Amino acid sequence: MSTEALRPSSYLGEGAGPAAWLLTTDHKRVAWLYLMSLTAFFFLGGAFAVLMRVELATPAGDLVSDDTYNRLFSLHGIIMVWFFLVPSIPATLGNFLLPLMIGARDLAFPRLNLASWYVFILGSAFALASVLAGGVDTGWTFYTPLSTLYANGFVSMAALGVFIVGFSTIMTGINFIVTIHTLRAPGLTWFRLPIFVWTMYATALVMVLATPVLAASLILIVLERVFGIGIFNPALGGDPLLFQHLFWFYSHPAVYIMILPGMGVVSEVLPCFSRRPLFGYKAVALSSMAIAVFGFLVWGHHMFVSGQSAYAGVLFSFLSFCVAIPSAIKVFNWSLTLRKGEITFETPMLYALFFLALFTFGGLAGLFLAALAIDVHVHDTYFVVAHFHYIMVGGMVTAYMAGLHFWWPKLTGRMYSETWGRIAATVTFLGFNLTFFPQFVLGFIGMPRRYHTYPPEFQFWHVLSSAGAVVLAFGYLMPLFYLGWSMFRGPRAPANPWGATGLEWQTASPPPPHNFDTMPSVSRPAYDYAMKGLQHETFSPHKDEA
Amino acid sequence: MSFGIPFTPPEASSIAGSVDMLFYTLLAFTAALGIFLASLVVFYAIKYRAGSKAERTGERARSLPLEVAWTVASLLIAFVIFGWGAALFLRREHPPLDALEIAGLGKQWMWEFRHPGGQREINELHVPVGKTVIVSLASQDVIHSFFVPAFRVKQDAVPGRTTHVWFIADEPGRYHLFCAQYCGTQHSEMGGWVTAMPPEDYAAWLGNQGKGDTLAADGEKLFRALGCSGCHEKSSKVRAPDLAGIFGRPVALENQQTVVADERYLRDSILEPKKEIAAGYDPVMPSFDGIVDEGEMQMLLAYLKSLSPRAATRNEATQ
Amino acid sequence: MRSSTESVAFDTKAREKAADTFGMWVFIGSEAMLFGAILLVFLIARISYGTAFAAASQRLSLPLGTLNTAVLLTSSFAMVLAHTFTASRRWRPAVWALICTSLLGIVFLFVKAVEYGREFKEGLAPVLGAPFSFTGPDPTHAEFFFALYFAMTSLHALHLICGVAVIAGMLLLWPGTTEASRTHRVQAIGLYWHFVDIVWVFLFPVLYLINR
Amino acid sequence: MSHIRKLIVAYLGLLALLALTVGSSFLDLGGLNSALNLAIAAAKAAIIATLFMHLTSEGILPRLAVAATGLWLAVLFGLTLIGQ
Repeated sequence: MSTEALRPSSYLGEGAGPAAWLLTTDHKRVAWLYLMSLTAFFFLGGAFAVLMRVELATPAGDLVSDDTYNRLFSLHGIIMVWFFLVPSIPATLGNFLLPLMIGARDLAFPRLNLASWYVFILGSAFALASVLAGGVDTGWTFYTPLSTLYANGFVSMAALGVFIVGFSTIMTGINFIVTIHTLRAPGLTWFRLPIFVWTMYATALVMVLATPVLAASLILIVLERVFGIGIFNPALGGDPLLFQHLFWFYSHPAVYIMILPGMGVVSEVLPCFSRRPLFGYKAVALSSMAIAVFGFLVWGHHMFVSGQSAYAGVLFSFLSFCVAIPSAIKVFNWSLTLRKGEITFETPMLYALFFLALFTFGGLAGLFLAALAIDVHVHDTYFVVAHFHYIMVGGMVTAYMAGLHFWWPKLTGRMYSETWGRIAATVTFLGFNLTFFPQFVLGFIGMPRRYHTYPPEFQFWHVLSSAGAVVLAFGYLMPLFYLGWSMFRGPRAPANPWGATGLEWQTASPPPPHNFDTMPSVSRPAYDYAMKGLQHETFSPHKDEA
Repeated sequence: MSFGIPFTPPEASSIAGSVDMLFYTLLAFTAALGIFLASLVVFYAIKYRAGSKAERTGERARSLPLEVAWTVASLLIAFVIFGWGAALFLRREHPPLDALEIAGLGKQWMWEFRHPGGQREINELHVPVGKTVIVSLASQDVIHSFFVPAFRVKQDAVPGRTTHVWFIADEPGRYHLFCAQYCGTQHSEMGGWVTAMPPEDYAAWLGNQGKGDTLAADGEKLFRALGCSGCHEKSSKVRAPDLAGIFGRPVALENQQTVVADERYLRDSILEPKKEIAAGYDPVMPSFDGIVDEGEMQMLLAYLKSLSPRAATRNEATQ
Repeated sequence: MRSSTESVAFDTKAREKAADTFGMWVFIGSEAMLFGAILLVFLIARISYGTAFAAASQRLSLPLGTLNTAVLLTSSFAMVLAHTFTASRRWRPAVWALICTSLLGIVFLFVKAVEYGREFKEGLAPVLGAPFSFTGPDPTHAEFFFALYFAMTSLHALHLICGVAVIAGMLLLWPGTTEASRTHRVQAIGLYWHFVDIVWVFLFPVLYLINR
Repeated sequence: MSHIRKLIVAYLGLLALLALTVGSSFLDLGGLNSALNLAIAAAKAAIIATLFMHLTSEGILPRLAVAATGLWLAVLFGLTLIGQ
């Protein structure tokens, strides 16, 4: 269908100029708008993290003051969670791929999609303004009454920024849910959908139903700070723990907003480079939905030592163990997908395998935290920090990198340097483990989190972690350069460089403005790699350059 | 062997060993599972690399028995870990009888402790080895968290309520005391040391702290100074409930309900007297919200508890 | 063929309409979670401080509250008439029904403003630094009630203001729009309007009718 | 026209329920007052949703959205109240 000679005009070629980009309703261009903004936030949040790690190389607080340190970790959390992790895969790869994967011309509400980016930018403006004005020192969790009565940073401004960004999340969620329900190509039944689409659906569900609760609690915080009404203030009859309930009702499911899309990416990449159908497709699809639903039942495990009733603690612990099951199912299925495959190790596959390792490791650490008696000891320590980063950075960001490399030819129509890609993936993996593995030990031996200074006997592990952070920073900076370079100088990519199944690979790279020259219809299951009749265009950069 | 690098926290309380037992068991299990999965993936990755001569016939993309098997196995293992962890956790609810009760108050950014004899310390806590110590926690401002890694205990101190944590130190020594819940600028400075000492040394230490009044005695003084005694004494003209033996006793309320007069009830009755009115009394008591701070609240509670000698050592609501 | 639909994504009008309706319902679900969370806060406070809340609730104006509920129910009725008329392409009555809807919305906001004014004057508004004076058994928690009352009703009023603004905008653009897009928009704003009405249907008994 | 008649009946029903809920609040039914008020509010919401918002006649999707929201609200209320 799409031969090199008859390359159709691509979405990238349609109108250059800022207006053509800033007023676009093409989901592929909106994805780029998000990609640019999120990359900026990722490196901003990363810079805060590196500063923190440098400070922690010595026990004394000698690089920055305690106030500055508190602002660094608060802003690192706020920016990474709401301005990078939550939108990351959905707003970039999801936006770009969802219509392509289901054979649609665009999302159901293209203008809403563009509007969501502007709302995102508005929210970022508030967040950045609060950074420039002097920052926030509440931690990303905004716990009351610290955030309402005692914190002296620009809490309201930052909370408002998060509140507004929440709307952009909800808009994206609505758009995805409606699109998946109403715009699937003829023959594309639910159980023929790629897992990436399933995870987008599960993510969107959480976005739509959890984010408003965060919005409500942030409204109440701002009202309390500005108007002095005392909903969380014990002196006025309020309850500080109520805030924690509302906050975690959102924020625990929010970690599934962050990890589910990563699981979706890996479910695409592993079958492709193993040349095998995904093992246990239905189990993986349904476990995504199970995670989305059960994810809402476990928020109380953040409050085991908060003073909530012990029996609520037992219940929440029980439910937390239940939510571990669907994740375990996924890991087993991913591992078995490799069996009897024809495995190759391109960059996306390396990242996907690293994801598998890090996610499994982080998930197993979660068992310690769900077990009540152990959680009492490691709660609010570096153990939690390590667990969270294994899932969020080791899992989610690694999957994001896998997806970015996997679909980069589709996004740009260019190939990146495979050598540099593999080097960066390996450096990231090593740097990551060096940074965060020592934090498990630190947590176990009793190092509380959010500490500006610490007892000297903990220093050994802190030094390892800080050294790792520097390596990790290089691992993340490398793609910025070689991917950036490939955008303009990389060899042209064919429509399907990896020989992958999936509708997105059946249109040109980059795709034409409305995605498909002829609207596709589907008659086969997803990951139909066993079928040898598939039209593969094997890619060899050297042939193409010549 | 460890070159001064710590790999494990000291085990210095009666529960530390059992918590560590669960921890190391779980560690062994997760390490085994992790290594198994990693080896499996590496094995597949090598065996089925593109171009290898491995046998690839008979491939299947799903197996219902396998899915069911590992789902059920995961569930069973999860339930075992859950049950074990929960059983240890629930011991927090039931401190042994005959405990030494120390009042702990968190404020930005220090821990203040008062021993039953009135001895006061800041960021230091001396406790006897081998005796149950209950620290009743309150907070003056934001949420803090009492954390002694060597004892494997942690409990948030939440403004507006009293929480409890108990432990039995079983190894003399000096152990870190931290605030684990982020509480503002000097969060990382908020903490100090718990010193566990043999009972005789503890008694000697208490003796050297100078003779302050006991916490209950301070509470009694406050009880008079605030004018509480004006109404609550038997000779008073105003009809107010008699508080002798009140702690731990059921109280009939005007709305036909009955509550046990625990710390929560006493605290609320002082700060929000109109909330739960004892049956048969007029709601005439003024609120002491804003008049009594958290430290004074602890004194008053200690005094009121001392009026019920039998119940005072029993801790009915460790949450 | 594509011109019959608003968005490039759809090829038939029927599918697009179904998608629009569904999208609106998902949005309503999201909004319901927002109000639900705040109602939960209220519920927990109400359980803890029942007497104070009942006493504070007595100070709200039941006649004005009842009137406003009736006004909002009537506006919903007008809205559904507008929807019925657009569906049968009777444009003139549809416009009148829409005008009625938004005017009733404005009446509601006006009555609400009168209530707010009354409460400010009586010192029942613990917001914007206004003095709070309440002579009852438990003024602290009565203040808590009023704080929640103002938070909830003003959030609801904000939603209503958005609704009125959207209807007004739609009426301004009315002459230049295609019949298909009119049906679309009346349908969408209708769903939103009814939802805001439903929120009030719950707020009214929860706030005004505690143990009268 | 019968459609409009149905709407008018629904509207009058809503006003009647309003009168009922206000009226009942003057009777002392103990704890039943709140329950009755909430039941009436739910009835009103049901009338608005089915007859004004066509919840039941627009296919399965709107009902799916409402069911999901109901489930999640139940989780939010249920588990938070347990934790109290």
